[in-house]
Amino acid sequence: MKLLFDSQPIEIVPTPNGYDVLFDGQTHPVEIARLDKASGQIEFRIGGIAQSAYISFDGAKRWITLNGQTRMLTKTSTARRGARQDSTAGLTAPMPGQVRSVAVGVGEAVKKGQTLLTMEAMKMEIKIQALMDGKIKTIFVAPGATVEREQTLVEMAE
Amino acid sequence: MKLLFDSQPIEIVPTPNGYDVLFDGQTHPVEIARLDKASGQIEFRIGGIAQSAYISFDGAKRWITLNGQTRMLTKTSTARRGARQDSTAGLTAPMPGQVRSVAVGVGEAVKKGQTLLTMEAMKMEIKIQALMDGKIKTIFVAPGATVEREQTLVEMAE
Amino acid sequence: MFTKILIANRGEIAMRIMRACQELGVKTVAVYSDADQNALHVQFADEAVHLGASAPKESYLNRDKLIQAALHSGAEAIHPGYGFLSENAAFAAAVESAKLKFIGPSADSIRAMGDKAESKILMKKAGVPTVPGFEGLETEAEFKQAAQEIGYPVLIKASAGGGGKGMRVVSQESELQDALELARGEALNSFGDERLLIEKYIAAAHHVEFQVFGDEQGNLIHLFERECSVQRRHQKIIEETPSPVLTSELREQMGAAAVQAAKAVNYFNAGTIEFIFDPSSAQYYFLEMNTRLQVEHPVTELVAGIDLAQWQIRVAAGEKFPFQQKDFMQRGHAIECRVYAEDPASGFLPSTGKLLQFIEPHGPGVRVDSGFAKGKTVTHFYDPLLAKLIVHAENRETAIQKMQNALKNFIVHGVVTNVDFMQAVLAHPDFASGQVTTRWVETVLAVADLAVEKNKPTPEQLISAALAEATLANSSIAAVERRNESDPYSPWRQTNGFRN
Amino acid sequence: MFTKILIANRGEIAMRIMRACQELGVKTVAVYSDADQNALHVQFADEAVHLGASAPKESYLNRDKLIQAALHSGAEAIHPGYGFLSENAAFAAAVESAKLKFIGPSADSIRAMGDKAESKILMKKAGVPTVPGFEGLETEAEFKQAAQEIGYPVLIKASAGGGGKGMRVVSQESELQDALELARGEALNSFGDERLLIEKYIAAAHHVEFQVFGDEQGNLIHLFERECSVQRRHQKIIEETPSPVLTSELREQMGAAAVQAAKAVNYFNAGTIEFIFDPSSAQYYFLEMNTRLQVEHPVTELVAGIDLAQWQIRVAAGEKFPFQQKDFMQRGHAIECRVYAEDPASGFLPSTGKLLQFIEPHGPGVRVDSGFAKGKTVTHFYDPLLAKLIVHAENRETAIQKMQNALKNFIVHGVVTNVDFMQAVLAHPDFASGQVTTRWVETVLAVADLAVEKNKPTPEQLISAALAEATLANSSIAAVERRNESDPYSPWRQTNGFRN
Repeated sequence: MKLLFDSQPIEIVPTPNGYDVLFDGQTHPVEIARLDKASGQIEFRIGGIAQSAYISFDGAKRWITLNGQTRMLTKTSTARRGARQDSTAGLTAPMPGQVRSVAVGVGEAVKKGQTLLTMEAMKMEIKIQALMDGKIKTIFVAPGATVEREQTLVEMAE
Repeated sequence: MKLLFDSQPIEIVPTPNGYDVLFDGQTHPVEIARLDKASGQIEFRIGGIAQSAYISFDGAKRWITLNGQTRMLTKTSTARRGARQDSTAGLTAPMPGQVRSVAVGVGEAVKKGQTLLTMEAMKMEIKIQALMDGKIKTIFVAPGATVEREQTLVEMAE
Repeated sequence: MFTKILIANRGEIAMRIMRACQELGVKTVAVYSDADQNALHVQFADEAVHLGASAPKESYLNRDKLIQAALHSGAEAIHPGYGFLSENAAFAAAVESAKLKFIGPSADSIRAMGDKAESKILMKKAGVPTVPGFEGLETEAEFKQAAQEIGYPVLIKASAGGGGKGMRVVSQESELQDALELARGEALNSFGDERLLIEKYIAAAHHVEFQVFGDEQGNLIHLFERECSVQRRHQKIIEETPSPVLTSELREQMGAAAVQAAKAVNYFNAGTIEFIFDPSSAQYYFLEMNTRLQVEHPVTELVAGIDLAQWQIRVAAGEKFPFQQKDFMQRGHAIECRVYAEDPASGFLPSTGKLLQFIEPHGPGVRVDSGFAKGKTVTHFYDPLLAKLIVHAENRETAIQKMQNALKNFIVHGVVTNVDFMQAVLAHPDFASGQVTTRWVETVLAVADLAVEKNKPTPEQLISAALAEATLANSSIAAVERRNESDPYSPWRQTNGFRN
Repeated sequence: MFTKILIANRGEIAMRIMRACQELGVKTVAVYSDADQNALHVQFADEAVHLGASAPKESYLNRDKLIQAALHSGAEAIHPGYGFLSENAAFAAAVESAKLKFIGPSADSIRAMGDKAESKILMKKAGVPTVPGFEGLETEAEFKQAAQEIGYPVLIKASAGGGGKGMRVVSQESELQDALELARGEALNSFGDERLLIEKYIAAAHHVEFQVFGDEQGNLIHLFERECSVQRRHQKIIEETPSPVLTSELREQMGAAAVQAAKAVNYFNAGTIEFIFDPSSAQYYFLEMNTRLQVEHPVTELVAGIDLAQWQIRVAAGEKFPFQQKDFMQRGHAIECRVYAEDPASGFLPSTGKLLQFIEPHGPGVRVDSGFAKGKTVTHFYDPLLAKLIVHAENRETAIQKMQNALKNFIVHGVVTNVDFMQAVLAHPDFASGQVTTRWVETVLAVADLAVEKNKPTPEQLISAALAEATLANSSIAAVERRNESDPYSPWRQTNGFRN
């Protein structure tokens, strides 16, 4: 079984005692001690050392808590790699919230760093600023609008 | 839907607002406020008064906690009613445990109240005593035997 | 005692107050917005009233709806919790006008402490130390003279201000003119009021606050301090008591000043006097009063041995507070960590989503005041506080150990939390030595490093992810969870037939 | 400090000790029998060693297996918990012989306090009050004279005895001869030793015990009393501190006597001196010493403000106990309820089965020390303690309220518990007035009434059952639960294929 987590290729192969997990040219033999599907808890041993992990599934995301540290890994398929757009022209909401005010109009020329609109979420004000000098091409939202995370708010042109 | 709990006949009929529950010649209209299948919790209203019950299923048994009081009800089918044997000749284990000693032999004459054998469970000693004067007909267990709840231990004859 | 109370709040504080009510045999009425229809506090209450849309002004900030809900449900009193309308004098007055009891201080006390400039003048009169400075100045020359008198660095801030707006630190005279102009402009823009005040700037300050508590018969005492210097964006993250920077002499002085301050506004019920404490000079200055129960009240409860939420209700019901100052002493050490749904590595940006996992730590000396549970959703409408984790131990060192272990056992999936960040704070030598000031998180703690450290997954994390894929993925977990979900409005009827 | 400890116990006390270890940064080794392979303490530990069959003598009472497990796993010390081998001097000695540390007192201290008659003589010598009486008598005439001297009623009991065997209450001289004969016969049968002792019979006694704690350098103090008079079959059900029957003078006297008693056997680590207290005369008498941590230690922890389990480990590791008697005071009131799997309506018969529901109460001042969870099985092999529910509040009245509310929120299905029974005790006027003696449950509390009251289900209970049938029955609950069950030995491999 070949996997890709946060761009890290991993292979996992069943063995008589558990699994071999392969990455970075290394093979890690793993023994499973206990598996609790209800809580997503896996107890296992790597090289004789006991480990206990809690894992939750969230689409392609994996939430993992191990030794009291939590981190999120994203499972990607090789096909979809590199598809992410890194354009500075489209400005997206960094989190869900409400648009409080829009400071610019369509066609207006703006400077890099200029505040284009403000959002509010969880009692916090967030400024959406231009990532480059340019012109406002489209504004997708109006004050009071509720937006989702990564929803495009404003599009700019050079 | 007709039910029998601890020999109490009950009927439950769906209504537009919830259910009518009928017993003892009375109709109780019930509204369901919330149902949590994972925890077996039912929040409902009888005559406008809010109630919250936790219910677990255990074969024919129902464990019910309501207002902090827990009780067990047994669901019976009309067919099986009255089938319970109330003989004083068969002596059963009141709980699971281990037989510690057997004080009588087959054929022996015993008096009502005489200790026939002792059991042990959870650090406690339990005496199994004759419920009538009579003779020991069969002894089903030996010292050291593990027995289940309601397993027959000794049978007597008059 | 009341027979029924409405709790005009949500989340952990609503739960906290309802538990106190349960123990007092008082029925509870919860209120909720659209977003909270499935929330824990709604399920816990004896009854619940829907207020309206998710936006606070349609629900938890809507005075009329709250008072109507109380009257309609037959509640005799309203507990405001903290935040929302808890420090709104007009709300307190409206509650009393509706012949309901407001569980808190009088509307007059709230009003007196509500305005920063006014309350500062009031405190000066009452002999409570305030930050050296001047109000009511106008010309640049006046400010220049005042600054010289106070000594640089000075702080210029808007009289009507709050939230850091119209605030400028001035380190030398040459910067003063520009600073005044900028501050005036911001003050006018933000508050429609260009008045400024000038005061001494305390660079490395601690936030030390004192709990006060009094009844309506005039008995008021303090319940010692809380050290709340671990902050980000002026919001507290970790609080503790006793403060590692106070001597017992200072504690006594500041406690007396807190009582004096509260008595100056005829205060009753629970309140907090916040001080700025300058460790270099051992000087303390009144900052403001919070006229309600604080988020961090549990550390005081544990170290002073009192149930503040219960006593709030008792004294509001007219009971006398039976204790004197001498009845209290601090025992052991308590720390609170606020578990927020936010990402420290991305500038503490709030994180929202469904809680896929929510396992609270347990054990002697560990208390969790939580407003969430597995399966609940964290929305962007309200503040990001998921739960408060509070520990109590014999001394500061063992309390830190206990907190570190408890944080390790607090497992939240589905939203990013600050749990690992708080571990980094607790493990820092500055925290161990009690030297954390209010600007420490921003200036000292290497948040950036935390982010970098997380970039590369550890081998164990990768292995766990791979094992999960092999053993848990595509298994019954997802399906089971969907089936276990309860729908509060149209439950079983669509899916279950009857067997006759 | 140790790096790894083996916990030679199970259930809640194993969990309690392992939590203490976690906070101290000490690794834990659990041990388990067949019946406990899936138990909570096995899952919680860093590693776990299987001992053998379910019968205690094959597992938790098997000295050799325990010591081997410790040596094999690299543990440096063994914590015995309570019960099992905790008061076995030979085990303590064997542990030390294996170059492991026994976390408890010395084998000599255990031995000295292990024999009832011998320890009574020892205590008399040390000047600790014991129940007036005589040992070593033989003829009926001697007993008759002794009884006259003591005054009727008197108690005759087996010197080697325990558990009520060979014990007879004699109210007048005419009954003495028969009683002696019967007691001698029982003593001989039960212990192979017909020696009897005679002492004053205290009819309405309280069980009041004192916690002592000391380090191996000779510093030993007491940590006040626990009132443990609510008992059934000589087993404690509800404990509290402070005792409602002690004055502060008595507390000081008895505390000093407890320290004296412990010092007479060069005691260190945690121990308890049990006293019989006669409220009619305000006299107290040494009953016995428990040379280990008690089940009811949490109430002391809460009211004295100390973590006894942690300190047990610390002093065993050689640390000095840094506190003096004057450092401690009692603050507030704590009550413990032992949640047993037993049916009070059927003479407290143990109840076994799978826990279909197990919801612990939460909230400020509520502590649950639990050894079980939903889905776990209660077997007949070990004692029926499921969990201890402990509350701490400002005074006895609020502590009772808090406990009543917490019990209401403790939901256990699958086995019958004594939760409702304890509610009846807490609600009884005798409990409120602190007049419960050790024989109160058997003689005063109308257990029969409790049973009768339960015979007829309430309308609400019947309605709940009917609703459950209509909404929950035949639903996914049963199926889901089966699927969620984890099998620790052959987990996913039979059922899950691989997707490549």
